[in-house]
Amino acid sequence: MNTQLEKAIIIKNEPWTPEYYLLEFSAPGISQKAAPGQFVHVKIPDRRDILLRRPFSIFKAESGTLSILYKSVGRGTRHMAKLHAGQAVNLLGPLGKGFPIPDTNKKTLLVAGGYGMAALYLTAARAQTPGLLFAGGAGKKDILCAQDFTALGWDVRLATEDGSCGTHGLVTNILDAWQARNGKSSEPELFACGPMGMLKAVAQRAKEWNCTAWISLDHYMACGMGACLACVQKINRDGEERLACTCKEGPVFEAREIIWEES
Amino acid sequence: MNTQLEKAIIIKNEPWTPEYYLLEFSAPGISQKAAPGQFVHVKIPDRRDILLRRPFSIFKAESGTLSILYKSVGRGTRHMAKLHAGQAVNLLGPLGKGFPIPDTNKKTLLVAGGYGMAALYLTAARAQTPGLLFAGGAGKKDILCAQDFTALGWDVRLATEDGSCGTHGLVTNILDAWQARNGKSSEPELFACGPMGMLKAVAQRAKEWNCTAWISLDHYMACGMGACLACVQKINRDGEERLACTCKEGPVFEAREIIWEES
Amino acid sequence: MNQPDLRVNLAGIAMKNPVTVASGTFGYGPEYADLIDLNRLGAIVVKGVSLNPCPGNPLPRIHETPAGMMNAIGLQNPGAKAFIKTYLPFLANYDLPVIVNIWGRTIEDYEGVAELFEGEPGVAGLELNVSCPNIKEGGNSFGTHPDLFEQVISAVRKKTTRPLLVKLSPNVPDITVFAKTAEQAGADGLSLINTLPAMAIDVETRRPRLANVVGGLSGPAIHPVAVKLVWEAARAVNIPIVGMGGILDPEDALEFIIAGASAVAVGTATFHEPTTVLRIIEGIEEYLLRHHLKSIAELRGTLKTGAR
Amino acid sequence: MNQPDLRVNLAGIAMKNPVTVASGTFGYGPEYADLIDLNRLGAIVVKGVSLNPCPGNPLPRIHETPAGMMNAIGLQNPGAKAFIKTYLPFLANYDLPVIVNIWGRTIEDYEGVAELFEGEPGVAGLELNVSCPNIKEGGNSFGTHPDLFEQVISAVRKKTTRPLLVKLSPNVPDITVFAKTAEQAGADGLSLINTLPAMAIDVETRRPRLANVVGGLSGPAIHPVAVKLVWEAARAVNIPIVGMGGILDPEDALEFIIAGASAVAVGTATFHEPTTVLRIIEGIEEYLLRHHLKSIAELRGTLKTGAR
Ligand SMILES: Cc1cc2nc3c(=O)[nH]c(=O)nc-3n(C[C@H](O)[C@H](O)[C@H](O)COP(=O)(O)OP(=O)(O)OC[C@H]3O[C@@H](n4cnc5c(N)ncnc54)[C@H](O)[C@@H]3O)c2cc1C
Ligand SMILES: Cc1cc2nc3c(=O)[nH]c(=O)nc-3n(C[C@H](O)[C@H](O)[C@H](O)COP(=O)(O)OP(=O)(O)OC[C@H]3O[C@@H](n4cnc5c(N)ncnc54)[C@H](O)[C@@H]3O)c2cc1C
Ligand SMILES: Cc1cc2nc3c(=O)[nH]c(=O)nc-3n(C[C@H](O)[C@H](O)[C@H](O)COP(=O)(O)O)c2cc1C
Ligand SMILES: Cc1cc2nc3c(=O)[nH]c(=O)nc-3n(C[C@H](O)[C@H](O)[C@H](O)COP(=O)(O)O)c2cc1C
Ligand code: FES
Ligand code: FES
Repeated sequence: MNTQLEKAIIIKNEPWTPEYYLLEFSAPGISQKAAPGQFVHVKIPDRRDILLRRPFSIFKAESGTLSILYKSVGRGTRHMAKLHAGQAVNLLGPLGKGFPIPDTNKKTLLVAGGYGMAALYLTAARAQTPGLLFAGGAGKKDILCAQDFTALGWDVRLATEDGSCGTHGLVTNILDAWQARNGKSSEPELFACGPMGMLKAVAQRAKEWNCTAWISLDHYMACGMGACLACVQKINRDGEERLACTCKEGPVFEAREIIWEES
Repeated sequence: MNTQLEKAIIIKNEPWTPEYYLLEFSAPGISQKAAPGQFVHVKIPDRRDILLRRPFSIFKAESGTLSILYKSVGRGTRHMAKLHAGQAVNLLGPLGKGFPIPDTNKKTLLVAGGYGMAALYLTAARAQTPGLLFAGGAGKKDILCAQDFTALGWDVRLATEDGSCGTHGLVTNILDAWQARNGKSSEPELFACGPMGMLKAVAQRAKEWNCTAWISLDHYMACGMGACLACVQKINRDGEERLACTCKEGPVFEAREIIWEES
Repeated sequence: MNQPDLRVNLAGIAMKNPVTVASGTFGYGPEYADLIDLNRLGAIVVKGVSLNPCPGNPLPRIHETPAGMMNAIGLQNPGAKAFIKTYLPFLANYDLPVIVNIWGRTIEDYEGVAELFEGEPGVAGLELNVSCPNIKEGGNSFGTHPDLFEQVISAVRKKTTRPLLVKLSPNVPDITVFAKTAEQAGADGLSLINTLPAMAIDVETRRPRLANVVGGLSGPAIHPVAVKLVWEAARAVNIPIVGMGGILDPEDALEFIIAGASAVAVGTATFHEPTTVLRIIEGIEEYLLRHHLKSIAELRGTLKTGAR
Repeated sequence: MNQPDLRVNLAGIAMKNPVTVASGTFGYGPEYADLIDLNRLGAIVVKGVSLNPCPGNPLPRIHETPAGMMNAIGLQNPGAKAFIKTYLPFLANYDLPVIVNIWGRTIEDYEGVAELFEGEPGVAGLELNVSCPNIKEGGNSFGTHPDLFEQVISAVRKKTTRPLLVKLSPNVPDITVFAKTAEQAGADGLSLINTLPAMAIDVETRRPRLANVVGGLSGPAIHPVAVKLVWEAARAVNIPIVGMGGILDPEDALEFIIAGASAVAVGTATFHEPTTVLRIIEGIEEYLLRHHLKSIAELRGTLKTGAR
């Protein structure tokens, strides 16, 4: 395993969209090892009352620099938004089993919601051939980094629930539309990260279309190392039903393996 | 009562001596009301795990600016040392009953150790006629602001235990020396703030010399408002023995009133 | 939209909102009166009062802990008579129900202090602090021994016609036993929780941080413990509950109400920020508005524990 | 100066230093082995193991609180046989005493799992987690009912020759009763404390933060509670104690030792900073050096409670 603890130095911490921040670190160790879909576990500096680390998908990782896109939603991320360049932040990573390398015999379809676009960026950046990104959200503000995918030569299709950007509707609508038109000509391979409802919908599509879908799950985590069992997901792998640690065996699972809870 | 809560803005927070920091606030409300020997109760910003405020003597207070001299000794003051100009800090103050106006018929003698020099500065600054300051400490680094008193025209006498500054020895030695030489010609009035041992020694002198000594006590505090009873001192006032809140009826008491604990 | 109805009838005590202060953290009234308009509080619970004056413990009496503090004030107070003379007239100037926290070291002590307040119209209710050791019974705490607990409540009940709140100790394996016993013994309401027994050591001197060695832990650190106990107690009895322990934000207070408390008390947070109690009142009102709830009663005890 | 002697003989378990990890916070060994040299630990206490596999509770299983966290993992584990097969061989590669934390829902469960480990040379000792409800006795917790408590310890004692540590629940009015009962029933040592029962509510959804509704509070928030209980237990018994609860800094560990613990365990802090356990070992050593103490034994139980 190549997980390490690293004292990363903040290069930049600035608003990226109205809701998300870009946090860029100098973290030569972790950035070098980072694979698509993996995450880092961030210790909130100077706040010993905030005990648990916070998990964030690795957005970019190159030449010693690591970045994440995070939304300020609670006490940990609110404190993160106050950090400034030069400060040291303790990172644990890279963690987890991320996305596999896209199968070049298939059509690579990324499906993203919320921070999912960040989580999927490295998959696109390191894919041999560009594919398509379907990204959605409530509105324009939820579309995080379409331009980064476009710059890689990817075909970016957007959908927002309020119609403020791209097609009016859910991201699965535009995915379905694509499938209806192209599904026969090329077998898709799906890579998804986003809200639970979207993930379930993507898993549903994979089943209907009889294709592979890689799903990145988001459960609450304490250790990030497979030790505390906070983050388990019921899966069926090789015919055996069991609980897998999302932090270690995930966050990415094949859709077929995942045994969804009723809710 | 004129205690208030004030959102003070940091003007300056910088090392003052090798151990002490100067923290200067824009705090028009409290600074205007501050009297010599009073203190402010500082809420540690951004650290909700540090629940209790920290009490600090008011060093200077003029034209809307309030300052304190503090030593970084524990988790609260360590965090304070990281604050920077522009940050807001919630202050509660001015608190307590400070030093009285020196009696112009007597010789005003200030006796200080540690942050006591800061606590006594306003007494000197607002006295009608300059008197003497006896200040001591373990070494030169404990002499906080002799020059501020000199600038006011005060006669400053120093003593350090390692002899690195002023007379070699305890501050009470130079006080005794003064008394031996001048005690007959003028009745002294003592004003003391410093470590417990020094305060007791000063109280002892006041008794022997049959003069008045004003002693500023330093007990642990929670509320600062006389509500929690954390900070009580046994005193005898008007023939009645009782517990007085140091934060409200003190921190300054007449030496004669104080009933010292054995220890 | 209409303002939500924040009023609460707490066991016969008419509160204009469900927010009061925890005994021992707000003095007897005058201490914070210049910083906080006392008329805005739902009620005031004063520092514990005993029949005779009590000097309390030696210093140090407090110690800070992560997200909490310990205290061993030792229930210092001027005694019931001095309290009546000095503070009740002051409190009478306000539109503010006064709940007097009382305690003793024997059952007779408790009876005596309860009786004294019978003649005082300025007293809206009594809160019985049972976290004291009974010096006659070998120092067993009234609050953790079911028999002593029952006896002291029954005894006080006979001496007072005032609404009687019993303040429960958190330090028991099953809070429902004590909650039900209190109800049966005649309590009109419950307050919980009192502080958790705790201790800290200065490792450099190897001395306890508190002169009393042991003290009571309070503050946000204990909030999740308090919520659990309030929830359990609320389901066990039919009398109203005042929830307290670690309230710092309005959400903390709302947790108690959703868990079943009729009112809440702000304690240690007042030391951190004296205006906390006002911010809690405002925060509760804002929450009710935002959730379209017409009254605080609509929120009380509405925890959903069913399948997700 | 000479290095101080950090070795501890914990009820027959030879530890190279007094620092271990708290059950459930360090997995079974491999999880942290790439980050931390396991050979440096005084011992490892593995996650609770039961006779049969246990799936644990639904998610969410954790919730963060001020200076603490709550968990309701629900004792998920692969069962004793799978543990023996998968993890004991891995742990055998290290110079590291292995203490297996065991639990059950009936006395027979406990007996069964204890017996299983009798044949395993890789097991240095057992730690009995008694904070589980006895499903046969109507769900009364083994850890808070003196009779059940005594029965389960006596039963396990008959089945094992290994050093037997009993892990006490903090949720009792008088810890010395349980400490003494454990000693009399044959425990070789005590571990304390387990988590404090707690609960938190999401006020926006009015749902419990944990699927299990109630969970256990751990972390620095509870440290002062733990120190008090360790101090009381240490004075009540003659068997060694492993102190735990909220250790984050070396000072926190030293408090336990000064209060009378022979060893300490780091729990929740490992999630915050995986290297905490190493920093605690170094900090203790540095402290002994600075205070000119030749061994950890010279520090144990040296709290000064006399007049100041
Ligand atoms: C594998 C993984 C990758 C993630 N990647 C990103 C990312 O790239 N960008 C981003 O903005 N967010 C990401 N998240 C979600 C992010 O971890 C949470 O938003 C964050 O932890 C919230 O912390 P907080 O202190 O602000 O919120 P609080 O609500 O105060 O947090 C309290 C506790 O709940 C946990 N928690 C709260 N929300 C979530 C959540 N959605 N998922 C998991 N734990 C949560 C926190 O970690 C903490 O332990 C990811 C989560 C996981 C599990
Ligand atoms: C009336 C008064 C005036 C003071 N004026 C000054 C001043 O001008 N400059 C200065 O440097 N210091 C002053 N002090 C001492 C100062 O309050 C403490 O040094 C400071 O509170 C330590 O906080 P900490 O978090 O760094 O230490 P910690 O040890 O982490 O504090 C833990 C707790 O102990 C309390 N505490 C620790 N040391 C003291 C102490 N010596 N006195 C009172 N409480 C203490 C803290 O307030 C806090 O509640 C004054 C104290 C009092 C009572
Ligand atoms: C300094 C202090 C003094 C207290 N004095 C009393 C008291 O006299 N009587 C009482 O019943 N509770 C007393 N308590 C307990 C509080 O009323 C309350 O139950 C406890 O602090 C938990 O609430 P909190 O976490 O909001 O402070 C005191 C608490 C503190 C911190
Ligand atoms: C996630 C988690 C899982 C735990 N699992 C167990 C367990 O299986 N058996 C047990 O006896 N204690 C278990 N505990 C309790 C710890 O061993 C320890 O007693 C408690 O957390 C207090 O220590 P701490 O504050 O350092 O974490 C668990 C604690 C946590 C946080
Ligand atoms: S977060 Fe601890 S096992 Fe996954
Ligand atoms: S600090 Fe609360 S009474 Fe003085």
